[in-house]
Amino acid sequence: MFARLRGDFPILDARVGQSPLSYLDSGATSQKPQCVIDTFIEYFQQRNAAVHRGAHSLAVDATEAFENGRIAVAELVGGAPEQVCWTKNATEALNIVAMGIDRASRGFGGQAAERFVLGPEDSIVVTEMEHHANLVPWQQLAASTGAQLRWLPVTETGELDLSSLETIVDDSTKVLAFTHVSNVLGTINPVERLVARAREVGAYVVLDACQSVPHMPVDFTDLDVDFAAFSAHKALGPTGLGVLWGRTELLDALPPVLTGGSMITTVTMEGAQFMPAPQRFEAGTQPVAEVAAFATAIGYLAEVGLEQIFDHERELAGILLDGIAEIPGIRVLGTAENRIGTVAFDVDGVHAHDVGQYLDGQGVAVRVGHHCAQPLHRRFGVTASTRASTYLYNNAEDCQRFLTALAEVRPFFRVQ
Amino acid sequence: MFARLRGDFPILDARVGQSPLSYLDSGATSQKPQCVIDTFIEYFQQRNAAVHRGAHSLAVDATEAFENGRIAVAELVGGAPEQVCWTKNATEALNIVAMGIDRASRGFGGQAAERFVLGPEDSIVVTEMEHHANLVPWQQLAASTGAQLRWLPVTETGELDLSSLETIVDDSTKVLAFTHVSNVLGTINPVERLVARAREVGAYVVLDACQSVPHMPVDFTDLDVDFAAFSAHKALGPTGLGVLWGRTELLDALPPVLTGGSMITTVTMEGAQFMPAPQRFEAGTQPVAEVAAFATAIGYLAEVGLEQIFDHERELAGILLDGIAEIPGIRVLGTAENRIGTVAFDVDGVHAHDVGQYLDGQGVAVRVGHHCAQPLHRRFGVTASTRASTYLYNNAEDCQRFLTALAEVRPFFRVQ
Amino acid sequence: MSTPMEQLYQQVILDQSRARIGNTDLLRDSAQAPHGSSHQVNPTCGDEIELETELLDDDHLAVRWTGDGCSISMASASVLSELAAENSVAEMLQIESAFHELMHSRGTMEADEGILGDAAAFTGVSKFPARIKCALLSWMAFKDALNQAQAAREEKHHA
Amino acid sequence: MSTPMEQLYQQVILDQSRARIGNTDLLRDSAQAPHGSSHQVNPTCGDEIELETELLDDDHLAVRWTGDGCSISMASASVLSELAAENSVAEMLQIESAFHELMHSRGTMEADEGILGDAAAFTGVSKFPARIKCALLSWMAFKDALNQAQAAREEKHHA
Ligand SMILES: Cc1ncc(COP(=O)(O)O)c(C=O)c1O
Ligand SMILES: Cc1ncc(COP(=O)(O)O)c(C=O)c1O
Repeated sequence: MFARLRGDFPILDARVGQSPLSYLDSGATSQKPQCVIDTFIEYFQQRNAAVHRGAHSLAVDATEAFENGRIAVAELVGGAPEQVCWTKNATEALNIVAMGIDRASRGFGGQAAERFVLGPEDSIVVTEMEHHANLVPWQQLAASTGAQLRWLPVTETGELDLSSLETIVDDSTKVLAFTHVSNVLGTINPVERLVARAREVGAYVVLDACQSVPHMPVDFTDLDVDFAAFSAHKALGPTGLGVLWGRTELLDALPPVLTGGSMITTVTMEGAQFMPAPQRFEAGTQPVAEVAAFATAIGYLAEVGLEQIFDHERELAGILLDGIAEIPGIRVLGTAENRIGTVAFDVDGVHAHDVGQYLDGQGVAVRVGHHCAQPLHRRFGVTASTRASTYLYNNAEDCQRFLTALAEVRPFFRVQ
Repeated sequence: MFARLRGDFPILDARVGQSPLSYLDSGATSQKPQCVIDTFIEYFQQRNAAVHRGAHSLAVDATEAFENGRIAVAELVGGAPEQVCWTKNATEALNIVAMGIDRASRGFGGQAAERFVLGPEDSIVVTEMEHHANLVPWQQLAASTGAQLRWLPVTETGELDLSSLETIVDDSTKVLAFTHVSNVLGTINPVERLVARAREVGAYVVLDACQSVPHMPVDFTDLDVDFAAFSAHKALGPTGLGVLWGRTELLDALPPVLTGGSMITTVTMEGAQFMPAPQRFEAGTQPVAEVAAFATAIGYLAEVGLEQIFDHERELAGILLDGIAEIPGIRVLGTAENRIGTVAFDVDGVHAHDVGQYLDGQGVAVRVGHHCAQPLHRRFGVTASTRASTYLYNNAEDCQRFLTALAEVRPFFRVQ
Repeated sequence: MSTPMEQLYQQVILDQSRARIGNTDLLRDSAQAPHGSSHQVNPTCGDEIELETELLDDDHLAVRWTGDGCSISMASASVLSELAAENSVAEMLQIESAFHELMHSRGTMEADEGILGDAAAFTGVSKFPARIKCALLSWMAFKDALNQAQAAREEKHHA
Repeated sequence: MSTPMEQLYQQVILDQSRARIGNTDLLRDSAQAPHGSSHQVNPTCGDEIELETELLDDDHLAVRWTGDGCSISMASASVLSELAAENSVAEMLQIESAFHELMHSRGTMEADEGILGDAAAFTGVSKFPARIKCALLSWMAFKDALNQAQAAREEKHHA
């Protein structure tokens, strides 16, 4: 099946200079199957209209496409369709939670929002492996409320160091925000253990699911998290769309951040009342075509099977790790057993930018830089790394072409 | 030319039940020419990648498409490409300004942001004809900072009542936010007069350009506003994309709202430094395909000519207004001379929902409801209205079909 | 064959939307019997209804409402009030649930006129997703208000 | 014919990226002559450079820098330092502007080796938009630091 589905992704036929393309940058953004592209065409050619606002037939069609998207997401990650709020990306979703808590702490949202109030005696806990999207918003919240920002450190093998979990997450902790899977190390974190500790101290759990939802079966209800965020573009969907998932009573109580049309019940010149979730977080015209396209992407993922995708990528991860081990002068960042097909590494004597450039010259697309995780790179003593990340459309040949090119890097730059 | 370009919009061939479609709801969202749809296809089939982060060739192509979008917008509305910040919609753009001022008022953004600090002795001025997107964020800012919210009233003819401009906008006024064109009344507001008064008292001017940019030539530099906002989807572009335009030194000083990846320079576990505009407002993965598609839309608009589009729609507005005047029992909301092709009205004895439903039955798509302007509707003593709004692809036949159907409404509902 | 417009706007609906049965001043706290009231808004169009339910005895109730809206929502409130006058509390709950089901049937269901009475005339509405909310607005208010009235009665019993 | 990789990574660049001319401790405020310093970061990869310019006399300057980055950015800082030792202030400004123009030429320009010297080896970089920033990082720092140094000299003259 995996051999066949490559044909569904037109971009994989592209050539880079003389070379065929081996796209190993799905951790940044995934490619799209033709059916997702077709949904865009169909939407704009046949049903484009503003949703939720009109009686006319196009608007009804568009609204249906839009609301069906929520159903598709709920089928993918669990929960009810009303628990699915559309955002522009995962970053906005995480900000909505952090900024909603900030607003609650400043008296917005009335009594219902009191549960979210943070102050100087409280703490927020993140981890040292967070993407900036799940770090900077919490720094801002800490700065605004006076709450203390703490973090769980990362071990040499690229796993969370939970030896001090009980002292870092303590009775002062009101929010525990962490990533399900590291976008650099590929490590899958022990959600159950962390959620259990959060429950002991009564902290809300915010899960960054950007790197898990596209690559493995995930059910937020089973994981028992309070909020979760991910982006459509990393899961075969379009750019411009993310998801904030939450427990209904929490979403309904959280003060909205962006305000405007379609999220209000009554507006006078003096003030406004807000709708319950999901609409309260969906101010203004929404990315409707993108939602329709994402629903198609979810259908595609479901047909292939997330379990199967996970196994397929594990296999590719094995090829990558075994192959890299044979090339001298490469240090892999993160060697956890429990992982996805994302492998970041440092090439002794050659800067990541130069590594990436050389690989690109051979048609191998990887990512270089800090991958929006500067503190994690600092932890490993580097400012930048090179990252190869797989997805369902990659095959052993992609890995082989990557390994062949990687072996040439140090000789090309005359390092031994 | 206008007769010919209809063929560029595939959706206009759709049928509603037995009837051909007359789409008179472009005030809510516009339809897309095939070239814009094609750009999506081309982007996802040939150059999709994360921007600004990688050395590989696809990422370079994607980045180029993304940055060329800024150039296209700057050519459309004036200013330099760096003055163009991408948002999810106009609503987010307006919120960024209001919430940035809120953050400045709470000490974020350091000395550079002091110019934005608001307090209880200050006032914010809006108008009674604002879309909720340009009203509710300012209410929230007023509630947060203690500043007073004031507004310019609307006359019976649907124009701004400027008789008390000098007392409403006074030395306490720090922000004057108003719409260039009313999305309900179609009225074009006297920007020059309002900007002049704002300059006298040293207030920042925020222009809601959602209904002007798609329909007439607009140059924000000539208009001398400080910030402006509009959405791609109302200007032949895709959903999921808006623009915040601003004066560079103001954008660089305004504290960012959403934080995360791609908008920072240095991040440690303890804190983060932000990039200058436009990146400081573009946290996380951006709507890149949408930007590429919007650049195509702007090219299309430029080719037709905004001046020509304006004249064409004025002609249609004339047909609509003259025709409605002959139908008994219809009250037009807003009869300003200086207007675009947007006409809202109340049908005596028939609720707007029923009017819209009947017109839809005849293939005429219009909008019903409060059009996200509840206070304005209250001003005219109604809770809802019916709105017909034109765009470059509409023709006299659309208007005629609308008028014929409208004349049948009161008889159908047995009102005389 | 009737047009979709005529199926939607049945004569009953046009008549009831003008009749507005039950559209009278609310009693609010001056009501004698256990009562409840509910305010519902359709955020799309700003249509609103405030509806009051009074439990006259264990089996009967009175409904009053004020509000403003389209013909579907006004007719629906009117029919609801008419039915409330003719049916027991238990029957009204049955009607409410049958009506709810009918509205979400997307035009695939035959209305049971025996249960629904005049409310069967709304069958055509279920084919118009944007209008279902209009038809349900008063019924949502009714269910909410009735819950409150029943809670008030419980309290009285226990006091 | 050389491959695009070989055009990008000229021998001069590989050599200079290892030579790192001018990469020494900064003097900071212990510098004698009018001086300025600038810290530039490439936010994409976290590469950074801190570069100091000292105006030895009206015509000559010294450049020192610390930093970490890819071979393009390190080679560029190295070549810059080498050129600074061999050229006058006016010449350096001319080189800076020629280099800036070359980098934005998208590979359509012939480098003027007479002006640019070893910096001409970066011609291939202009075909790689993602790497232009790397090549310009030290030059941005240089321009900024030189401005400061000149301002400091002005102040001294007027004091
Ligand atoms: C005048 C005006 N302002 C603001 C908006 C909000 O735009 P968007 O919904 O695209 O954010 C609209 C359109 O809905 C509008 O017409
Ligand atoms: C772990 C993780 N969190 C958050 C993000 C941010 O997602 P987005 O850029 O789509 O907002 C990403 C991807 O960039 C990620 O990998």
